[in-house]
This record gives sequence, C-alpha cells and structure tokens, in this order.
Amino acid sequence: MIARVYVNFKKTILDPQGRTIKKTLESLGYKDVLDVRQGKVFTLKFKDSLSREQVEEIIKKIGRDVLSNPVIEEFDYEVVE
Amino acid sequence: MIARVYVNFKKTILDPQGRTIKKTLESLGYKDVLDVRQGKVFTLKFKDSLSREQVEEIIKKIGRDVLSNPVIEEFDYEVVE
Amino acid sequence: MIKCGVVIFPGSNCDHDAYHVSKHVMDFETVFLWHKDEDLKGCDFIIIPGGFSYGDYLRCGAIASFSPIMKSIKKFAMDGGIVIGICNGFQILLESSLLPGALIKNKNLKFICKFVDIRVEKQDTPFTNSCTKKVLRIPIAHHDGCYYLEQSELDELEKNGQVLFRYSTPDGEITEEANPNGSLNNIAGITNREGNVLGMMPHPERASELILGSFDGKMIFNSVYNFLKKKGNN
Amino acid sequence: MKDVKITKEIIEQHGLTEGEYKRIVEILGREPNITELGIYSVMWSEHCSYKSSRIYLKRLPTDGECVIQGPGENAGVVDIGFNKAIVFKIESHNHPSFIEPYQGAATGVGGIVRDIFTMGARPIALMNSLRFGPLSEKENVNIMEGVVSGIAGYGNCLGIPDVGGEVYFDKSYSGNPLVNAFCLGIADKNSIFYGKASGVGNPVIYVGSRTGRDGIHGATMASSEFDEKSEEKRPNVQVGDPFLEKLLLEACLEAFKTGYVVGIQDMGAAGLTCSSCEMGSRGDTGIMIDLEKVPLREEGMTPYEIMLSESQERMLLTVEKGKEDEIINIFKKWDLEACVIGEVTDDNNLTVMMGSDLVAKIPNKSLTDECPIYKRPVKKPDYLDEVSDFDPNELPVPGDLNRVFFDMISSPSHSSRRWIYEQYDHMVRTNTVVLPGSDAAVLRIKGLPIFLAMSLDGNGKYCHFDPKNGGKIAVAESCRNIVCSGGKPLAATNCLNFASPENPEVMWCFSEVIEGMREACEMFNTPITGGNVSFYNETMGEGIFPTPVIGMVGVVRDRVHITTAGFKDYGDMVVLLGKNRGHIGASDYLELVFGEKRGLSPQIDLKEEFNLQGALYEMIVEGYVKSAHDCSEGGLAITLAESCFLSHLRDMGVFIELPDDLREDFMLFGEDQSRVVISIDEDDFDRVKHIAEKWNVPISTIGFTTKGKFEVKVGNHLFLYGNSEFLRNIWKSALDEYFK
Ligand SMILES: Nc1ncnc2c1ncn2[C@@H]1O[C@H](COP(=O)(O)OP(=O)(O)O)[C@@H](O)[C@H]1O
Ligand SMILES: [Mg+2]
Repeated sequence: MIARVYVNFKKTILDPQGRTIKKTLESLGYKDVLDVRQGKVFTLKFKDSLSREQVEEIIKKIGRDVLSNPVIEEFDYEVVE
Repeated sequence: MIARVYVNFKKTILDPQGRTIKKTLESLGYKDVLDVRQGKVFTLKFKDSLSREQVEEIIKKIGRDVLSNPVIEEFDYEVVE
Repeated sequence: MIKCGVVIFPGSNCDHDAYHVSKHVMDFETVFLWHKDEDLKGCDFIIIPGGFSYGDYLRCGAIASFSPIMKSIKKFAMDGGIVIGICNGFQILLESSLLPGALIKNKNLKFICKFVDIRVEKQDTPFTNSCTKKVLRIPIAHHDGCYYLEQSELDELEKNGQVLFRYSTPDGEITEEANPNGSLNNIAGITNREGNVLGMMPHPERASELILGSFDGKMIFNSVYNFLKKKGNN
Repeated sequence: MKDVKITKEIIEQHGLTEGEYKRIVEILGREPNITELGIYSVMWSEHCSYKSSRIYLKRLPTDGECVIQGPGENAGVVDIGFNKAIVFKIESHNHPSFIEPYQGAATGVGGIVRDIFTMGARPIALMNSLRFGPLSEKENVNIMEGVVSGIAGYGNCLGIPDVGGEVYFDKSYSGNPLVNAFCLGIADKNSIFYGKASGVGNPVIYVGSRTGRDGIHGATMASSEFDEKSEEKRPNVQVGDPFLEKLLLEACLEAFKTGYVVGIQDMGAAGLTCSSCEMGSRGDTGIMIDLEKVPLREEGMTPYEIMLSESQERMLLTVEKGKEDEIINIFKKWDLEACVIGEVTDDNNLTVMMGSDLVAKIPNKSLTDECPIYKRPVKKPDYLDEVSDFDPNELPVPGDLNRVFFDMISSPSHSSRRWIYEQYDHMVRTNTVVLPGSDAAVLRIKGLPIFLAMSLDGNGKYCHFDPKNGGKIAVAESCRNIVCSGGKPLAATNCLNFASPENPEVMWCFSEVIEGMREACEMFNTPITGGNVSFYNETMGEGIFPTPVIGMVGVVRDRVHITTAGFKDYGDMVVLLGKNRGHIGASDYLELVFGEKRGLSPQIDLKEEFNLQGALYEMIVEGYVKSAHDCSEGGLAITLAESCFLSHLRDMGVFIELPDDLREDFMLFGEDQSRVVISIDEDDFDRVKHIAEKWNVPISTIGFTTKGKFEVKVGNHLFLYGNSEFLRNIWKSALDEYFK
C-alpha cells in the first residue's frame, strides 16, 4: 500500500520559503497566484499484508512523532493505492 | 481556487532524506514501512475569477519552469478546491 | 587591465570575498554587478559568488537564475566570455542550464565547512593553466554539493573532459573517503563543453592568501589572468 | 478586546504581582486597559526589566579607556584604534531552544546579529556557548542536533562566520539547554548608531517582516519556569527568515551611509513595544505610532497582539523629517517593506493609536528606567558547607589510567568539537586566521595591521561548587585563552544563566558569581560592556548550575604574535608554566571515574594568573613560543593530548616526564588553574626561563614533541601511551557517534 503524508507549517506560522516563491512568481508575471505555502510530502510504501486500518494507524503515529514537528507543523495524509 | 503541486525526485535518483527517515523509522520499530521518499508540496492559491483550465495551464508552466528542476525532479498536481 | 565583475544577488554572501581577491590580491579592475541590471559594464570575466541567493529557498540557485543579469551572462558565456560560478554560483549556473547536472543535499544531510583536497584533471584550460600543483587544498562550505547527472550524460561529460576538479586524497587518489558530499565520480567542478564556463563547489577565494592557510585557490585566478592576457584582452 | 475587564486572573496570567499592578494604576492615575496591561507585563518581565539583577549588575566594572559605549544600548562599543570600533554582545535563547531547538537557536542568532548591525556595525563573527544534558539520553541528542543545525542554518545564510564557542554536558541542563549566541561587528568609530528617538516630528519607520501572531508573550515566557503547561505555550514559536535578515542587514548598512538615520532599534523580545518605548526613553522624547499602518501578516489582529508580537526580522527607525522617502527607497531596492508608522513626540509618552482611536498612552520611563527593582532575599545554599569536607586521598587510584585517558578523549566532554563547527561556515568573509579548535579564534581586519582574538568561557560546575571562585575562573580562563593566542584581552560581554531568582539560594550564587567576575575583570582590566541575564532556567523545580558565560575580545598587535594550541615541529621542547597542585575536586576526572560531583572547585589566585598571563604574553611577543595551550577541564593529560591532536602533523606525539611529587592521577587529571603548556625551540629555554622568573611564574621542562607516539610518564612509570594518529582519530570523531 502507498500513502502520502503532507506536512505543512501551521497557518499562523511564517513560511519564508512560500513567501519568497510567491514574490518570484509575481516578478515573473504570474500575478494570478495570490499565495504560496511550501510543505513536505512523504511517500511511504507499506507491506502489502497490512490492512488499510493498520496503515492509517501507523501513519497517525509517525506523522506526529517523526515526520512533522507538532510545535510548528501540522500533517495530513491520504492512502493512494 | 487552490491547487497543490507535488515535486519529487525522479525514481532513478537516490533520495538521501527519504533514506534517512526510512532508517529512523526502522530503528523506532516501524518495520512495515518498506520505502520512504521525501518531496515538496506547494499549495497555491489562485484568483477566484480563473477557470479550472486557466489554473491548470498556469500550473503546468510554473511546475516545470519554476517549481521543479527537470534534471532531477518530476512534478504532479491536483486542483483541490 | 583585466576587468572582473562580481554579481550580487539578494543573499549572496561571498561577494565581498570574491571582490577582495579580484581587486586586492589579483589587482584586477573589479566592479559589482547588481542582479536587477543587465549591463555587464564591459567586464572580461564574471564571478558568480557563493552564498544563499534568495535564501536557497525553493532550490539552491533556482530563483537567481531568473534574474535579469543572468540573461546577459548567458549571452556573454555563449560568446565565449569567462565565467566562474563558485558554490551557490555553481548552483545558479546549473539552474540556468549553462552547465549540465544538478546539486543535491550532501550525503550526510548537513552543512560542511572544511578544507578539502581536489585533484586538477586538466591543465590546458582557462582556469587551470597556471596550477603548479596537481592537488589543490581549498575549503568547501555548503549544504547542497552532491553533484548529480544521469548516467549517459555523465559518461558524455567525462568523455568530453568537462570534469575539471575531483575530490581526492592529498596524494591525488580518488577515494570514497575523500568525497565529502557524495558527488558522482567525486566531481567538485566542471566546465561547459566549450570550456569557458566553470562551476565549482570549493571556494578558491578563501584560499588565495597565505595567511588563510592556503593560496592554492589563487592559481585558478592566475590561470584566468594568463588566459585573458594571451587572448590579448589587456 | 478593548473592553476586556481587568480581573485578578488576568493580572496573574500576565505575570504581574498585586503590588506591581497597584503601581501601574498609580503611574497612570487610572486602571490600564488590556493593551496597556500587556505592555507593562512584557516590559516589567524579568527578561526585559532585569528587575532582580539590576542591583548586582551595577557592581561590574563597565568603564575603561577603550569603552565607547557600555551596557544600556543594544550592544557595547569598544575602540580598537585606527578609527575603528568593535561592537559585540552575547544573548541567551534558552527557553525557545528547548521548545523548538532548530528555530529557537536560529532566531537566537538572528536576534543578536540585529543587535550588532543596529549599532551601525558590519557583523563579522559569531560564537556560541551551549549546554546540554548528557548525550546518553536521546532527547538531549535531538536537542543538540536541532540547536546546532539551527545556528548553522541561520548564521551560514547570513554569511557571518561562526568561529568558536564552547559546549558542556551535565544532567542539570537536561530539560534546560542553554544556547547563548555572541556576535561581533566592526564599525567606523565616528558612525555608531544608537537606539534613541530624537528630533520631535521626525518620522518613525517600520522595516522588515510583517507582524504576525508569533511569540506573543515570548518575553514573559522567558521569565517563568517550565511546567506541564508549557506545552500550551508552544503555538507561539517564532520561525526565523535568515534571508530576510540578510536583506535587512545590507539595507540598514546602506541606509546608515545616507546620514539621515537618527535612531534605530531592532524588535526583539517584546517587539514593537520594547523598541518604541526604549527609543523614546533613551532620547528623552516620546513616540507615537499608529497600528493601522503596521504591515500585518494575519487578519484581525488586535492592538494587544500587534504590540506584543515577537515576529522576527523587524526594525524601527527614526529618520530626519523629509528624508523618509530616500530611506524607504533603499529598503525597496532590497525588496523590503518599509513604511512610516508614527513620529517622535515631545511628551515622554508611548502613544499607541489604531487609526483615530487611542489604544494606549503610557509614560516611557515607567516602562524602562523606572520599572520595579527588587532586592530579592539571598541565602547561602546548605550544600556549600559540605563541599570542602571532601578528602580526595581516600579515593583509590584506578588500575589503568591509560584506560581513563582513553575514555576521556572519547567522551563528549573532551572529544573534538569538529562535529559542531564543521556545520558552521567559519571561513566566510575570509578573515578567519585561526580556525575553530584552538584556544581562541583569531580574525584579521582587512586593511588594519592588528587582529582580533575572541573566546567564550564559563564552567557551571565550578560555579556550583564555589560561585565566587567560578566567576573569577570564567573571566580568567577567557583572558588566558586570548593570551594563549597571542592577544591582549580588551573587554568582555557576559551572559548569566541561572535558575529562579525567587529562590534565595540561586540569588546568593548570582551575587557571588558577579562578585568573582568583578574582581577578575578589575585584575585583568577588562571592562564588561554589556550582556544578558537569563533567569528561570529550571524544570519542575530542578535548576541548572549557575552558569555565567564570558565572551572575551582581545587584540593581537602583530601577525607574528598569532599563536595556536597545536605543536609545530617534532623535537620541540615542551614546557609547563604554572604550578601543579593536583586539585581534583569538582573535576571531570572525579565525575568520569568515580561518578561523583563533589569537592571545592580549583581555586584561582588572580595575582598568580595575572603573572602567568603577563609572562606568557611577553614570551610570545619576544617570539619564543611555537605553541601555547592552557590547562582546563581534564587537566594536563588533556592539554598535552590536544596540542598533539591539533598539530598540522597527523602523527605529532610527545614524550613527557612529570615529577612524582603528587599522586599520579591527580598529576595527570587535576584541574589546577593558571597553567599553560608551551612548546619552544630548546635553544630558547634560558631566555624563556628568564622571563618566567621575572614574572615569578614557576616553569619546568616536561618533555619533547616526538613523531608517532603519545607517551606520558609520572616519575618512572609510563601511565599514558598510544599511537598518536590512532588516538587523534578517536578524539576527532567521538562526537559523531552520538548522531548516527
Ligand atoms: N559550540 C561550539 N561552536 C563552535 N566551536 C566550538 C564550540 N564548542 C567548542 N568549539 C571550539 O572547540 C575548541 C575547543 O573548545 P574548548 O574545549 O571549550 O576550548 P577551551 O577549553 O580552550 O576554552 C575551541 O576552538 C572552540 O572554539
Ligand atoms: Mg583553552
């Protein structure tokens, strides 16, 4: 099974990279992009023998403990296949 | 409209960050995770007046020209809302 | 007199160092070039210095490659002008497609600052004609210095003799331990096919004065000087 | 928000006492509104007001011929001649680094760098002083990894070399890591800028990052202990943007050149509040700002939030009226946001508007100079009565001292700090003449004949077991490190890291440490030009060791005086300056072998130390000294080993014969102060001896440098031995093992 975990800065936290990319797009003429936030995506491959529930359970744990920093980031996931 | 652009290393490239996380997970006892790849996700907010087609067109351009480096990366996107 | 231009991007931080060596050590006429300008002010030789242009946000060197000055530098390079990109400058040259390949994170995922040894692979180039030593001792300072290129293109690069510097032992051996960042084939610096554009991760400007522990880096600037002088540029 | 009623609970949540609240009402002649209460709470917090430490800090010598600006400004300023001045300071970022190690340490660097360039100086060097719990615990490893990469991430991006520092490990720092960042800049003596608002009617300009809800109450947080509830405080962590700071730095230095900048201050702890009231207070003026003009990152922010936000990378300037556009254009050139948000007034108030609404009006000085000041109760801790009961002679001599030595050089406390400093760009700006690893870093100043030497030092364990003596040693050792590098100590900054000031025992130690520092600074004629106090370093009632950190800066007069710790040539004579006393109390040896932290710390006699430094300096200036390295933690054994390992020759060794007038383990690992190991050409010995005798400094030849082997005898017995290159490799990579 394959899952993706998305990790982003919490909304209230400054995202300097996103801000800089937004400005770059603006200067390149892409004026229709109003906001950019940059985050990380982890693509995880699990043993096939696991059930969907098992995979989700693991993701919930490692999403918080390993892949994200709960102090400033939040995570989200989806099971892809 | 909001869209997400995913940028990942090409399959042929060794992903040192993904590999390190994989090792960490292993040492923490998560043996069911077989592979980890780390990529970037950009969340872009577009002017509401744009059509879905217009948004996709912009994304295709900036995905290739700005957000990814075709020598090592590939990109993918989805319009979220 | 040789005129050298040092480019400043927002976030460049080795600009003053490159300027210092060019002006005070090499005695070149030296000017700063601002990223928003297109005018190269009649320079014979351009240095794209190290640093963190645009904070290294997005990808190292990526945002800088879109700047107005890079348009002019591309043209200058096409016409055979001498360009050196050091560290972040190397990354910018790659992102601008003036050189092939990419630089990804060091294999240990950490920033590394230390002296390394690099072997000079070719002597008859604008950048190495005055290297009196086979192995140069020059510092590196980067987080993303692992050189990557797809195998077929890498073979091509090697075949064309575009690899100018490789990480080596002090005796010039190419070993895994001598490779600080995981670069393919221990690559530390390459040129374009025509040989007039050099990108390198080590910082020759940090090793051009005896008081800093090495002046091997100065040999690279000396080489450029000789090359340009022969070309009749002064 | 305007109508929030001020209740007892609210006052308490703001960390204000009943008495303090009463005083606010008195000053204002009315009840404060919530915004005003917030402003008072941050300005009167321990972090901003120094209310518990002020009376003690006054005792430190702050004056000297070379001092242009002492404590009270954003940083101290010292004259180095040639029309140049250096500007330097150290600051703590302990609490934020515990909550979020990477960002906490990174923003710590950002803050201290702003303090330096605010004064008109170009920052040219960073150093950092770190304390962590033992690396045997994974949590401490993670904190250290985050802190080091945070310092690297921020400093490297700015292009300011991080040239040195120190790191210690002890249980008392578990859950209380210390991160102290030092920055030094250089300026023209005649163009120093101050955080003063003058010229009534002059515009006040806001520059840099937009204001968000980050770090609201950071200052009050840094002034309270950690408890379970600190989890809740977490959302307020600030994220640094070193790129933006780099632009600010370049733009500010460019703006100063116009001559139109009247005053400037960065927004650090307590953000807009602190910068606006301090500038007004220092300038004997007032400042009026309109919050509607402040660039915001988030919608719906209240005046309270805007005033208290600690968003990073922001500055406040006052400029000559009519010249605002010229200044703003410079910031625009660097892609920075800048706008006028208010003006200088003549009423000595901090006036805060939101459009046409008045949201706060407070007399400036009541927030700054006239804040409450406490003389907290003090009490000598009971444990100090017992420390001198310790009789080291009752300890057995370990069977295998070579094993002890081996364990020492491979322990986090004594192995090479390479794992740390290789992550820092320590060569950018091409001034670093002595790279990290030696006793002090040495920097050239392009265009000047002199060099700067700098070092950070402070041993918390020594202070714990004898606070006054520990305070003296911190100053003495930092001076000694400068002298070992060929410099003369000039002036210092200090960071005082302590547990809760409300604990009388902590306060007693604080007072003693300062007393020790005072005596030492007077002896070495090194005024303190600024610094920082960090209290409340405790978790669940467990406090850290009293930990002063001294940042010493010295001048090396001539290139040929520059001296490093590594041996230079095989066959040189190895000479010990100073007296062996075999002091083992509070030593690392005692802790490593016997698992005990006990005994009085090694005593220092300041006159003896003064003579040692005088003699060594003269020997260096006369050109006799090929290497110099002082004895500190780990004693002679570690000093000798480091001088081998730091040599440019990988197989540098020594053959040493020490006298057997002391027990062998005490001789090898005793931490007696005022000792330095130098190497010289044998032919120079008589002349060196002559200088030592002149200064009344004990001197003895203890051996020779050799090729390949590390050998140390005490009496007739060879206690330490090994292949130098092998030992060196162990020492060099021991720290790496914890981070794999
Ligand atoms: N946190 C650190 N960052 C950078 N350099 C460090 C750090 N800690 C130690 N160093 C460097 O390692 C060397 C040895 O440090 P230390 O043992 O504290 O020296 P000393 O005992 O002479 O004060 C010094 O050159 C010092 O600058
Ligand atoms: Mg020392």
